[in-house]
Amino acid sequence: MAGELKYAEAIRRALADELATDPAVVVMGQEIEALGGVFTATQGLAERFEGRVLDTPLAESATVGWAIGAAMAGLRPVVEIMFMDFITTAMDQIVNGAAKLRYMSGGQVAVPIVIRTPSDAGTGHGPQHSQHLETWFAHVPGLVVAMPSTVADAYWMLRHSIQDDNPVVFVESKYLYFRESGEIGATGAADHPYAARIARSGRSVTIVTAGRMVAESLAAAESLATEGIDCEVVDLRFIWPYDREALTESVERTNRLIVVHEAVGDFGWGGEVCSWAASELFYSLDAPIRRLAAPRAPIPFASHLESVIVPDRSAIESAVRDLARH
Amino acid sequence: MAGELKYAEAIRRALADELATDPAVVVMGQEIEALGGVFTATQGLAERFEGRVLDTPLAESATVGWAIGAAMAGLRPVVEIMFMDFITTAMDQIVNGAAKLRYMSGGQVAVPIVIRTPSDAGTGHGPQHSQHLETWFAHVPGLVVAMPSTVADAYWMLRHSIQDDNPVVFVESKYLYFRESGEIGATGAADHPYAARIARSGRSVTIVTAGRMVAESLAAAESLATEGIDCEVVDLRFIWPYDREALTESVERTNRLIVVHEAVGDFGWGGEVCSWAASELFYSLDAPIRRLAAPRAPIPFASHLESVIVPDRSAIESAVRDLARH
Amino acid sequence: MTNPSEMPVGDTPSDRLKLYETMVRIRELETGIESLHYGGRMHGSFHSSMGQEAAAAGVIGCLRPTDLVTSTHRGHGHAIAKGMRPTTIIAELLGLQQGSSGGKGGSMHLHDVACGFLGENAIVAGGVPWAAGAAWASRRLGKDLVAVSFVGDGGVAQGVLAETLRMARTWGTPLLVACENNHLAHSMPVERTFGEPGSIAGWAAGFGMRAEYVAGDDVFAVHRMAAEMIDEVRATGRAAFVEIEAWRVRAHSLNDPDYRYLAKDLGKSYLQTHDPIANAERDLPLTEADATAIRERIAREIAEAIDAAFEGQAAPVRSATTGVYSEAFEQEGRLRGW
Amino acid sequence: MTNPSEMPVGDTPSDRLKLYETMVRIRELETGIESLHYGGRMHGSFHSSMGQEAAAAGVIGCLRPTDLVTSTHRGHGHAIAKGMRPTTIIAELLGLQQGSSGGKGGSMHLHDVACGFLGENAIVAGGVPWAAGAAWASRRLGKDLVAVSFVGDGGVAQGVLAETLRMARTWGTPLLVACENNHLAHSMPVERTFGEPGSIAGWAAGFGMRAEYVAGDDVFAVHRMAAEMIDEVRATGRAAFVEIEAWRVRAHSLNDPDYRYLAKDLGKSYLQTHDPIANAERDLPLTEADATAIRERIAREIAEAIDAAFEGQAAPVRSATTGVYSEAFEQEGRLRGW
Ligand SMILES: Cc1ncc(C[n+]2csc(CCOP(=O)(O)OP(=O)(O)O)c2C)c(N)n1
Ligand SMILES: Cc1ncc(C[n+]2csc(CCOP(=O)(O)OP(=O)(O)O)c2C)c(N)n1
Ligand SMILES: [Mg+2]
Ligand SMILES: [Mg+2]
Repeated sequence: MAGELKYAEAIRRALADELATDPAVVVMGQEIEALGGVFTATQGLAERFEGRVLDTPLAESATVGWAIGAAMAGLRPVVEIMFMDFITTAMDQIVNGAAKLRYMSGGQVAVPIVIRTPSDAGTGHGPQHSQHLETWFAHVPGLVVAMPSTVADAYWMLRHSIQDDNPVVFVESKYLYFRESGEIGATGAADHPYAARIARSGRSVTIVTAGRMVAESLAAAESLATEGIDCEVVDLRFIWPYDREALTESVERTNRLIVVHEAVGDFGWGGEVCSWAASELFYSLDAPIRRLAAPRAPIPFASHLESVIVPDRSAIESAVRDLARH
Repeated sequence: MAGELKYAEAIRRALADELATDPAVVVMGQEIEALGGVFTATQGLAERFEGRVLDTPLAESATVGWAIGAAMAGLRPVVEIMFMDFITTAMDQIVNGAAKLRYMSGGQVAVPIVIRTPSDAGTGHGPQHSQHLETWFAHVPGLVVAMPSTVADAYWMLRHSIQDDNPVVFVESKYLYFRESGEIGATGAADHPYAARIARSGRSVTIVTAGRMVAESLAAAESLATEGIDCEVVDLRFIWPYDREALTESVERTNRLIVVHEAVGDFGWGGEVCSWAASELFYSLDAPIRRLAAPRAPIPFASHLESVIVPDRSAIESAVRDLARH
Repeated sequence: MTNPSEMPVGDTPSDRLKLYETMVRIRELETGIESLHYGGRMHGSFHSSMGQEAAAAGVIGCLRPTDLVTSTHRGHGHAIAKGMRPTTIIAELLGLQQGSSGGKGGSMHLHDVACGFLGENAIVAGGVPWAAGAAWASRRLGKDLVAVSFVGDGGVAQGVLAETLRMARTWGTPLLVACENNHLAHSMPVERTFGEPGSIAGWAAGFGMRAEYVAGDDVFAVHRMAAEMIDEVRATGRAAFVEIEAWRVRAHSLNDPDYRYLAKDLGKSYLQTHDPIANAERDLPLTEADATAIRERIAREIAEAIDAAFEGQAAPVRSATTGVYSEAFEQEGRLRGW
Repeated sequence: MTNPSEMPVGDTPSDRLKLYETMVRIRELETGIESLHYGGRMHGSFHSSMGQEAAAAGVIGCLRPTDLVTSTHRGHGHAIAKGMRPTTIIAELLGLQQGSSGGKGGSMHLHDVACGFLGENAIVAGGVPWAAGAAWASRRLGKDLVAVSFVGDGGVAQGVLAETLRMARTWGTPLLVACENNHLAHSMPVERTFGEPGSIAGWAAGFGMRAEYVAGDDVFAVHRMAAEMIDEVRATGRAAFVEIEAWRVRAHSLNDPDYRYLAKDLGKSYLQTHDPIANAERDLPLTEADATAIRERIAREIAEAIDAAFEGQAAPVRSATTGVYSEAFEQEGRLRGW
């Protein structure tokens, strides 16, 4: 189809459109200029936007700090961290700098930066190239955490994040870069920028998820539908802020909640959603809340081991079946 | 009393006793040798254990990496990170190194290191010297996360952690260093090393907490007792692994659960405990689970603002009162 | 066209006097803060730059108001030199609404963007890439400005500093890193980590940038060196590094037991021989009467600033949980229950 | 007393032959891995060290079996040179139980502690402090060993490297950092970040340690330089740094579209003139017949190793979630429901 793009292309298109629209936007990172991004997200942009899509030395911490300074001076830098695991080398600048500067300067300083970074297992990259760490950032006051699951969201959420006056950690799905395609459509979220998306309406069980797990959940939902279990799939889109109105509305209808994510379950963001719901939606719940997420292990290299770790449609199906039976 | 020590002294005693017992133990960090630690935790140790308590340059990342290498070669390094916020500069080594090495080497490499670091607000140190980040580490497979609340635990848990064959992030309470005193006693945890401690037995409500918030919770419990609300205070001691047996036992008796911590509530470890309980103890609960924790903000400098952020006994009292009323 | 009031100080007698006055202002402010602490009227940590005033006054004295500065945990002197008002500083340290950050930041988080003081950073060396990025961005936005980033000798060990120098070399940015080698990183003697004074500059030169050493007890020497380097940085858009040697005269922070690692009167004896303020009085030269008059005027100024700060109101309690995100975002959140 | 089998190779003809054979073994292993990938029999990323074999063979050839090595994402050559068995490597890359990490690590996480290969690290420069700390600790434990840490030119920009060199200078540790300057950090030309070959060594010298440059197309030159430096490191317990220049001949990783930033035949033409293997054949000298015989023998060896690896079993599924913590800890956890 003419209008169809891959997820990676949607990211590129969003960058291009922001670069074209706002002269304050610059893109910084490793392998983004000469190579065009290891996942092609910046391919062709350096040529098209001369001097605004720039290779950095191999120095994540200075790069993020530099972007913070550039933001202070009026730019809107977008930083690419090549794999989410590498963001560990820049945590100080993100957490003690970007996240706290507005507050600790009493509002004098704003840091409108976006840190794009891909996560996901499933690509054979091994234990230091696959970790999901979005929960960390959602725990840090001052940050926004985005995690798009579709081509349209990859595009619109990135555009929105670049224009957001707050620092955004933008978690892309490397699994979906070349697997997910779709149209960008005419606009972003229906209601407000941080609104969740009802990826599938249903009456039996609410599945709350984000990123790559949305597609897995939808596939599970289709197959469960043949058994008479009618799932509602809520794509959170933003891990912080997350859309409590949408969750309330959904759970009040289905009375059953399961959260599915690829990050490790223990102390993962599912815990936040579940415990918020256990507190605020307690009387709407007919069954214990369930979480389905990665077990407590790094991501192994071998693909048959990797697939033990990452929740998939069949794991979702059996968890939901279990929950529906309650 | 003769046997009484301060919390900071208990840490020092534990270091001294491990240094005396195990020649493989070394202590590394900033200001720990010549100065004896900014919180006196290593005072006198450099003189007593020559060449084994060592000042590093101002380089947290290399220091943790160096400790990892030293552990690979047979030592048991204890690293001090002066304030927990600074641990952000060493995240790669902790998360991609210490936590993953055993797994990604197929068991060839063990990394028995302890990273001691103080957290807590309440001391006027401001937004970059007060953040609680233990949830991050609890989310990372491969790490153990300790958070002692008493003098006895500061001592026994540190000794245990140094002998633990796994990397331990050991979160000390800088608020309690010179405020909390007590005796070390003859032994550590009753049951097993990671067991929770019932700091107070009660029948109406289970308060699950750790670190500095244990004392606040106990104070709240005393005052609530006069109103006929009989709180059980469970001191988790370890954020990971946390003692699910003790929680089950307690909540099955009280049927009411509140988690209290000083870390930011959103995506904090309370979410894990609550959502685990909402899933596993659902039918034992007579009321929605509550969390009481810091709001979504950095720690401000001014003490009257700081005290808005940190939960205190009166906040705990009203939250528990509310819960008991359900 | 540069507005005359935008001109940095040069080498005229009145310019030289201005450098002297800045140093006195810093000294008075910091001793004032100490008194407030000792009098139990202030809380929190405080890191005095006593003895190092020539670095702040000398380097920042070369800057235009539009130029930018980032600082460290020991940044009151830099703030003053860049034009921050003493009252605002004191009010911040008192946790008042009138403080530069409304009481949220405290002593290690002074910011005054209006006068180009981008701010302190309590994370050692963490502010260096901010300055680099801000200078680079400003240049792209057509502003002819430079940035100075202060860092301590201890901070030179931090990886982010090396990364920033590398990136500055690769990308180019009108940045001067001003390293105040005060012989100590808390209790760590600089010799142990870096070697003799000048070695830090030697190391920085290895990045392929101009790097100089200057003694920090002579504000005019510091000023001359910095002026020349800043001119070059401004003209070429390329980064440079200056190591300024001094001694930390006070304990690391207010209540640090420095007797554990330092001879107690080391600081005092340094001031007797190397006090940049006394040296400037000699070199200007100033008569004792003139010097006394200036010092008393500035002391009064600071005393008034302190009094004015005490007039302020406690920061409102609700400010503790607001201003974390942009106003629009927080409004949306209130509406939607985040 | 050093056991003769513990002696590193020296400069006898048979020693020199050994260096040559190591290079051939690395080349054969890596081209074997490429074939497996192209044949669809292997998955995951793979970073070839083709053209850089002299660094691995020359430096590690100076080491004793008890000496230690840490490596990068491009570490198959280092692993082979340190004595790791090709079968174990291939099995790891196939995700098999017999792999060095039981299939959990893959190409960027080879470890063989028994032969002193502490491991690769896929985080650029992240392994350097491991080597520094391991060498330091071993020295304290009375072992007369040294450690070598490999790092790429790109990795020199990482803060942790600078921090480690600083700490090595301050604490002392018998460490040699061997920087393979292969002219590229993925697509970033070394000139842009560092300058001409030799500049990296120049920068490292600024830390106050011995730092040398050597061309990486002559394994004997690399070996002579490394042997001298390692002797000194071993004798003094002080760290040193060597920059070894070569070219990356293959794409950054197996499926990298390097034509986007590189003339397609640059690698090939480098090999025509600078191939360390061809150079060694000329310098040894070896007759063509002898060289062919050696290459064929080693090719057979590798082919057999590959066949042997394919005999292995898939890592058991339960291993995906075990071995995260110590055995005792995991047992306790199973008991108590963590
Ligand atoms: C990353 C980090 N590590 C440690 C500290 C604690 N700390 C604060 S100041 C200081 C010493 C700094 O020495 P130097 O850079 O020489 O500055 P000076 O205090 O001498 O002005 C240390 C270790 C910190 N603030 N940040
Ligand atoms: C901290 C970190 N940042 C980025 C990467 C991605 N990455 C892997 S290899 C590489 C280039 C490394 O260049 P160099 O150090 O010269 O080694 P070479 O690949 O040339 O052997 C990059 C950017 C990484 N692995 N780790
Ligand atoms: Mg200093
Ligand atoms: Mg390279």
